[in-house]
Order: sequence, then C-alpha cells, then structure tokens
Amino acid sequence: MSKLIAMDEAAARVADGSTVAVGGLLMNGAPMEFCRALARRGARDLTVVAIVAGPSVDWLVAAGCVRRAIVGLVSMEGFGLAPHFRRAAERGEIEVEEWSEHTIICGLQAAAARLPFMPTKAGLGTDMPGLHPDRTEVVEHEAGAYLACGPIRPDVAAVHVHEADVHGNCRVLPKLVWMDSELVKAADAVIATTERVVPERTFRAAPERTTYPGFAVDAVVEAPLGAYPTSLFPWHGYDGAFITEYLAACRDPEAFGGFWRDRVLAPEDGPAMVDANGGAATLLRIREAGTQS
Amino acid sequence: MSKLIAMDEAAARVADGSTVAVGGLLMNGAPMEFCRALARRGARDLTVVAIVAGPSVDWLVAAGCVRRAIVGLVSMEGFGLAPHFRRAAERGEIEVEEWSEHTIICGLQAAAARLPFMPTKAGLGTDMPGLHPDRTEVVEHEAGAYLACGPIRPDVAAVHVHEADVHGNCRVLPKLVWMDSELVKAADAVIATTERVVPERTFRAAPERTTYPGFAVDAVVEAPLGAYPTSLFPWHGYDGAFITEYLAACRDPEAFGGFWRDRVLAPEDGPAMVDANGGAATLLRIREAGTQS
Amino acid sequence: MSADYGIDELMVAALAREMPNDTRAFNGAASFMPVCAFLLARETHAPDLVWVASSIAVDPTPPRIPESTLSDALWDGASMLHSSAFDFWWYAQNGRLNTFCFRGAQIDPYGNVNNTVIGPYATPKVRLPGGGGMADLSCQVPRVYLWSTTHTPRVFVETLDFRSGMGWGDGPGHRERLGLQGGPRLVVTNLCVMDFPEETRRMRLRSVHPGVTVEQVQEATGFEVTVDGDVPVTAEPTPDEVEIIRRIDPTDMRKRELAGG
Amino acid sequence: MSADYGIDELMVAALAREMPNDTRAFNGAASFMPVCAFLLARETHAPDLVWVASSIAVDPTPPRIPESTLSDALWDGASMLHSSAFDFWWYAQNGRLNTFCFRGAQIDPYGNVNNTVIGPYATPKVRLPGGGGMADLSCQVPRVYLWSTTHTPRVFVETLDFRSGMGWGDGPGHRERLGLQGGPRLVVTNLCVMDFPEETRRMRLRSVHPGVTVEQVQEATGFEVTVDGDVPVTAEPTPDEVEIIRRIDPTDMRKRELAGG
Repeated sequence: MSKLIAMDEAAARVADGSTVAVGGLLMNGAPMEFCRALARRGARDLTVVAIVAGPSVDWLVAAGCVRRAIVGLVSMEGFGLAPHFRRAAERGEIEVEEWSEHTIICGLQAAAARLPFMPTKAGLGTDMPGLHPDRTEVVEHEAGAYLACGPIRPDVAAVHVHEADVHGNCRVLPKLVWMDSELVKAADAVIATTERVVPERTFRAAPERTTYPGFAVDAVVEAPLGAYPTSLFPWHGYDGAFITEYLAACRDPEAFGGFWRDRVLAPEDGPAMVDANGGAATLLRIREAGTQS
Repeated sequence: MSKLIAMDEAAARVADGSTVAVGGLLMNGAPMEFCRALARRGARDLTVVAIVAGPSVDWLVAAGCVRRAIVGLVSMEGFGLAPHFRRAAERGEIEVEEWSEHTIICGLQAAAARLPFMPTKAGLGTDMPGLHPDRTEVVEHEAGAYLACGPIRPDVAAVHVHEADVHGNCRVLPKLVWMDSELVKAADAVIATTERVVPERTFRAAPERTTYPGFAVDAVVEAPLGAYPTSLFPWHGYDGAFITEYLAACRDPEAFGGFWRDRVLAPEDGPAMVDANGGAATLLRIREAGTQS
Repeated sequence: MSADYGIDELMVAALAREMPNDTRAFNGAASFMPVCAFLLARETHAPDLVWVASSIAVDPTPPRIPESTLSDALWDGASMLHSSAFDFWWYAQNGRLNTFCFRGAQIDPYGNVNNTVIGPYATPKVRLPGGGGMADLSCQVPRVYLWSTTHTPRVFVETLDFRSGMGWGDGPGHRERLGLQGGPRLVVTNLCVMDFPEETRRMRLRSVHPGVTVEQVQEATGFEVTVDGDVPVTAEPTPDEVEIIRRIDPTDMRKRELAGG
Repeated sequence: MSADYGIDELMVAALAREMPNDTRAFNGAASFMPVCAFLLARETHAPDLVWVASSIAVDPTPPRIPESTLSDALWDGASMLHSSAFDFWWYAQNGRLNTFCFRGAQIDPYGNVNNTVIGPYATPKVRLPGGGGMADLSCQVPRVYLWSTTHTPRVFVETLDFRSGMGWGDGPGHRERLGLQGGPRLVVTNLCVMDFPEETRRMRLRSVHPGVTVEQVQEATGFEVTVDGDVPVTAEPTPDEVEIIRRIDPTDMRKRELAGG
C-alpha cells in the first residue's frame, strides 16, 4: 500500500476552492515544486495558508491560483517585497487575511485539537484581530485578557522533507522543520514532497530521527531539488541570484511572460528547474550557501 | 558561572510549603535521588505535581513531605498500588487533587504561557473537573464545549537526564522525555539531576540532540544512578525485585522502619543506594532490563 | 473450555478480531492483552494496523512482550520514537490515531470507568491509582475498547463511585452534546463480549464465551445486561491464533492480568 | 562624524551597550544590526548574554554574518538546535527569553509598529510584508528594542496606518490592562537614541548622535519628540568596538540596512 504518487497527482488532490497550506519560512524549505505543479494545473480560488512565506505564495498568486491568503508575512526577505502578492493585494485581486506567526499556529492547533479556539497573549492591543472578527476574538477574562484564535483547518498541507519512505515516514535533517509540523497536525490531508525516497529500514535504523510518522502523512512525492529556489538546509542555500533576476523580471511586464514560462512554469521537475536556471553552476553556488552540515 | 550544585543544596531550594514538580512516568525516569534528598532534609507541606507517578510520590508521602498531590495517577504499575500514597489518601493525611495527564499538561502550559487557562476536550463528562472547580471549568462555547484548565505553576521542577554541562544544557537519550519537558517549561526554577556532567563541547558537537537549552535550566546536580530504582532507558530498566521487597516491607509496619532507613533514606547517593540494594548484581540485573540502545 | 487455549487467549483473539485494518492504536501501562491483540491483528487480518507502543514507539517488532507495556524492550525496530507525550497528543486529538483500550476498577452500563476511588472521594475506602490518561483518551479517541478479566458485580456496577473515564456518559446524545467523537465500542471480559446499541448505549450481550451461560453473565453483572434474542457463543481462537499469541508473548505476561481476578 | 567608524557601527554599539548581561535574545529575518549588537555585547560587557540565532540555534559562534539572518551559516557551533518555532515559543512566553529587536515601515510615538500596509487595509497604497511575528513578540517579550536606519517623518508618524506590533499601545497602563509584560525600552535610529518615560510612554530624546542637533531630530520626526533638559551626545563606538563589529561582520551585511534609507 504505497503512498508514493506523482507530482501531478499531488496537485490534482488540491481541489479548486479548497484550503491548502504550504510549508517553509520565507526563503527557506518551501515545497516549491509542488507550488509550480499547482500553477501548471491551473488551480483556482484557493485559500492558501502560509505562516511566513516568500516565493511560494508569490508564485501561487502569480499563477492566479489564490483567492485568499491566510498569512503572517509574505516577502523576499532582504531582496524586497513579494511583487505579485503585493500587486494583487493592492489591486484587490486577492484577499489578504493577515494573522501572525503565533496566532496562525494557535488556529492550526485549535483545528488539530478540534477545539473552538486556542488562547494566546499574542496580538492583544494590535489591529490584527480586527481583520477577522469572525475567527479571532479578544476576551477579557477575569484572570487576564487573551486572544481566542478560531480553527484554521487546511484541506491539504504540503511540506518538503529530505527523506521519506513509501509508508509516509519522513525525516528532516538535522531536525529543523521551521513551522511545518503545525501544518502536518492540522490538515485533513498531508502531502510530503521529498528529496529522496529511502527504504523503510532507514527509519527503523534510527527511529529517534523520524520527523513525521507514516500515519500522519497521506502521500509522498519524490521531488529532488523540490525546494529550489528556496533553501534546504543543510543541503543547499536559497538561490539569491535567481531571486534577483526574478524580481527584475517582475518589474518588466513584457519580459516577465517569458521568464515565468521558461524559467518557472515549464521545467517539469526540480532538476529541470535548476537546469533552466544555470544548471550545475547554480547547484554549486547554492550548495556553498548552505554551509552547515 | 557554573550551575553545578550539590544534591543537598538542590533539596534546600525547595522551600517548605512550596510547589514542586517531579518528572518521570510511573516506574520510569523519575528523579529518585532528588526525592530522597527532599525526604532527608525533612521538607514539609509540599504541593507535589507529578503527571503519572510511582515511587517518587510514594516516597515523598512516606517521608511526610507532602500536603497536597496534583497528580494524574500514582501506582507501582504491575506491582500494585502505591502503599504510602494510598494510605495517606485514605486517612486524609494528604489532599489528592486528581487531574489527568492531558489536563495537567494544559495547566502547566497555561502557566508557561501566562494565560488564564488552556482549553481541551479532555475530561468532559467525567467527575474530574468537579474536584477543583476553582481551577478547572467546563465551558459551553457555541462552537463546542471545552474544559478550561487554569495554570499549574510549580516553584521548582526536578527532572533527571543522561547528560548535562555546567551551563545547564541537558541531553536525554535517545530523545524520550516522558512528559518532563512540560514541567521544564512551566516551573519558575528548574533543577536537572544528571547521570554525568559532560563538557560543553559535547553539546556543540551535536546540537540537534540537546534536549533542554542551558537558559531553561537553573541548576545541575551530578547524580549517577539518580533514577534508581526507576528505569533510565536505554541505560537501565527499573528494579522490579526492589519494588517487590519494598511493597512487602510496606505491609509490615515493624519491618518498614529499618527498610526505609537502611535501604532508602540513608544511602547518600545513587551508587550507595544501589550498594544498599544488592550492589553489582543489581546493576547487572537492571541493565539487562533496559534492553534497547 | 477446551484444553487447547486459555481464557487469556480467547480474550486476546476476541479483541483482535474487532480491530479493523484501519486501526491506529496506542497503549498505556499494564496493557498486556491489548498489546497482544494489536500484534495478533497485525499478523492476521489487519496487516496495515498501526500500533504506537507505550504511546512512544511507532510500529515496533518486539521479539517478545516484556514485563511492562511501557518498557523500551517493547520498542525494538520502531520506525519512529516520539520525544514526549505532548508531541503525541496531537495525533490522538486529530484522529490520526483512533484506538485505545481501557480497564477499570469499576465499569458502569454505559462504559464509563472508575479508577480513582472506591467510596467517597474525600474519604475513600480504597484510593486507587487515579484516572491517568482515562479522562483524556476516553474523550478524544474515537474507538475505545474495554476489557476486564474480573467480570463480577463489584466491577460491573450500575453507578460508579467516581467517573474517571467517559464512556457513553449518561446515555444516548451525551457525547454528541459535548462534541466528543466516537465512544466505547466493545467490552471483552472473561465471560463474554458486550457492545453498546445506539438506542440505549447500555451494555448488550453480544456473545458468551464457550461454557458460559447468559444467566451466569447476568449474575456476574451488577446491572441488567441487555439480551437481544439468541446470544451466540464467542468464537474460539484458532490454533493459528493461539500459536501467534504464544510466540508474541512467550513468557505469558498476558496471564498476569488474570491473577488480579 | 569621524572617519573612524560609520553610522552603522555607531548604531550597533549604541544598541549593544543597552543589552545587560542577563539579556536572553533571539532574532528573526533581516536583523543584521541586532545580530551584530548581540555579538558585540557578548564579546564586551555581557559575556553571559544568550542569543538564539534565527530563533533556532542557541549561542552559536558563526565565523561571519551571512547574507540572511535566518541562514544556517549563522548556526555554527550552537549548543542546541530547536526543531520548530513552536518548541521555541514557550521560552518566549515564560520569560526564559526576554529580548527582541524590531524595525517597521511606520513607528508611532508609543513604539507601536506597522509593517502591514500603507493606506487603508482593504485597498492599500503599499501592501507591506505583514507583521509576521511582530504581533506575537511585541506582546510576549518583555524587552523590545526598536531600530530604524531611516529616521524620517514618513517612518516616525503620529498615527500608524495599521498597528502590526504592540508598543506601549495607547499610552500608560495599556499593556498592564492587557496583562502584557514589559514593553519597548529604546529606539536607536540613524540620528538619535530615544526611550519611553513612564509618565507618558511617548518617545523622549535620550541622546543625539555626533553632529546631529535636537532640531534635526524633531524635523525628521512626524510627532513631537519629548526633550527633557540638555540632551547628551551618543557615545561614539570605541576603536575596540569597531574592530569587533568588523570582525563579526566582515562583509558588511549590516550596511545593507542603510541602503533602504
């Protein structure tokens, strides 16, 4: 009963109009090939949940997949604002439901625990709770105020990992998941894209290093270089040169179409994506950027 | 600025009348030498917090240290009831504030997060919330009922670990902490008793294996065999033969005084405790019982 | 009862057969019969059954069952070790894990369980261990199985001295009102198998073990057990099942639970 | 300003000096100046300072600051790597960690911060990245330090377009009413250092950088800055401090923050 599926099938499991959570944090560890597959399949009207996002959400917006974004932050970190996210928000083409890192986590946890809300001190006194009064409420409890964060329950969550087996066991190296574990807990269906598929015995040989148990993962997709151009520590850093070119292309609507087609959308997998963006030299450059091992 | 202190000093940091949390689970991984040190110092009127306890709480009760026990369960697992805990409860010599595993964790988390409560579905419909109406409340929320668990904030928590350094960095092997991590988060002061003190470089050589960061731990006590007679997987199992003899002694009030003095209270440290209870043969027996490594 | 198997093996087999292939179970302390049942089911009709040993180690292949169901000797060959119960609770709450087995000092007709006190709470006749995870798991895990090796009127009582664990509560609709999924499915005792029909959620006799009569069950029960028509006899464990159980648990840890009777 | 140091070094030194030895800090994205300040303080007056790099790696000793303050190149030599932000949040909430530094597109006199939108939320003139962890950390971390390399009336405004992060809120007593500990301590800009006196919790000039006048600060600020008597000049970084900063950050990542000005 293998859980291994093709990337296209993974993308097909995200129905138009559904809520999909994507992992990673800013320029790091995002399931980018999965996002490209959603873009290729022309997914529509998605509510995307991303705690702290970068190119992942920008590309889903660029491809017209997104109706609503539940996010804490979307940017290209030191490289600038996320251009498509920004433009679509300013033009009212997407609804941005801004929460914050911790309050999104609370919402995800409320969903995972089947609770009406999770409380937190985060966000008190800010304008953020007022953006979604149907989902968050400031409560003046006699023992102290709290923000009640209602459930955020994704239909599907996609996370990228280093190693997985056909049963869904997943390992992230050395152990840092950013905040992906919260998505895995909360989503009704979990898709893990993985750098490599390994035998089950890899997990049984070092069970303390397993990150997600097989029973928490519904589908596994082999996706080498599947986080590119974001980083996958400790194996590679993000591709800053690519991001710089991407942002330049975004400033030139005429150039952008070709860039988007040839260098983002068309490559059928991670290796092809890297080949379309410098090939081996790019690999060497980003491997140097991921220095810790 | 070393955090290394002697066991007597650790016991002295628990003031009479204060709330002390002890780690471990049933017959496993409890800070037993710390409990013996509390017994020796004659601590009084303690509120002890122990999620799922065995000999730890039974000994603190036997020594007359306990006024109130906040517990999910206290027993000697397959060996029988915890005799002193049971007798003191039946005679009304201690107050037993029974919660449950998950609700105690919720209470500890409410304390750690400085929140008025943490919600859970656990305990709904049972008699447990009615035991502490000042601290737990069943709330009929429009989106579903929940149990609001008020804060449980220990003054001191004691946990036993495999390795620690003078800065308070701690490592548990391979990674299982039972529920001790919840005590570490919630307590105002954290005491880690450790099988061995290792150099800081041990942690820096494999930082992904550090269990508690130094900044979360206030004092470190070197305590080899400090969990005996409970287990410390994967290094040793619990000493079932000792527990059997202990329970037999508890049934004979005349014999118990000598047993308690010579075989529990007097031995000044873990090795002495093992020597008073069979020495090398005991070590071999319990090492065999802890089979996984 | 035939000499080819013991009541322990009958109970383990009866429990195992009720575990479907999508069972994702975990166990706590002193749970030899459930652990035997999970392993038996995994070796027979439910190859995809997930079992988290001691609520810590996922799908291990222990050579034998050790003297504690919390022992690390149970974790050999696991595909994952969890770090703490807190990590683990999420899977109990979100339905990724769905099965747990309880015992209790008292069990009422609705499958509510007491493991806290005999007598009044403040001045108990017997102070029992406490509910432990009962209050938690009985509310959060959709499929609960009860077992008891001591089917007597002292254990099966109309009214508990204390409700440590939630079964069907006060009857139909109680769990639903509180937003609790599932509920107890089955009770396997040393005399019979019982379930909880939707209309009443009170225990109903589903089968009596070989050699046991309906009258004997009723006499051993402190409340009226529902009997719907003819009550079949519990299927005996097959020779294969008995062999597997004895291989899984060669030192008869499961029989320890009988001693308490 | 002397040629022996840059404004970046002055700012880093000013920030570092305000970090006492019991500082237990962590950093987020794009935080070059705070990271330089934590490392400088640790090398000088605050040897016991705790710094959790990227909110993940405890007390690392990176050979240099890489091009992202979330990069694993910052984690060399750490004594602990956390697994997820969720593990980590507990320490931010329970006070074991006590220090964080923010910037923002807009900052108001109470130290509230906007990083969400310029203009109305639904139809923004500029959609900014979003608050990220601001709403969380500003409420939960007792010691917040603000920094800005762009001290202009567009950044320092009387009224925010959106309050992403909580400073002293609407003034004295607001945090206390909500049960929030601490609050912003200091603002270090390219022109001056400001604090928040208890009576008003509005920004007060504590020192002006060498060569900057009180009038220049006031002109560059979109609200009235409190001035109490004579305003001293911010101490220049010592040659030792400058040397340490340049060793910590040999590729001048900290200067990137000036480019946005």
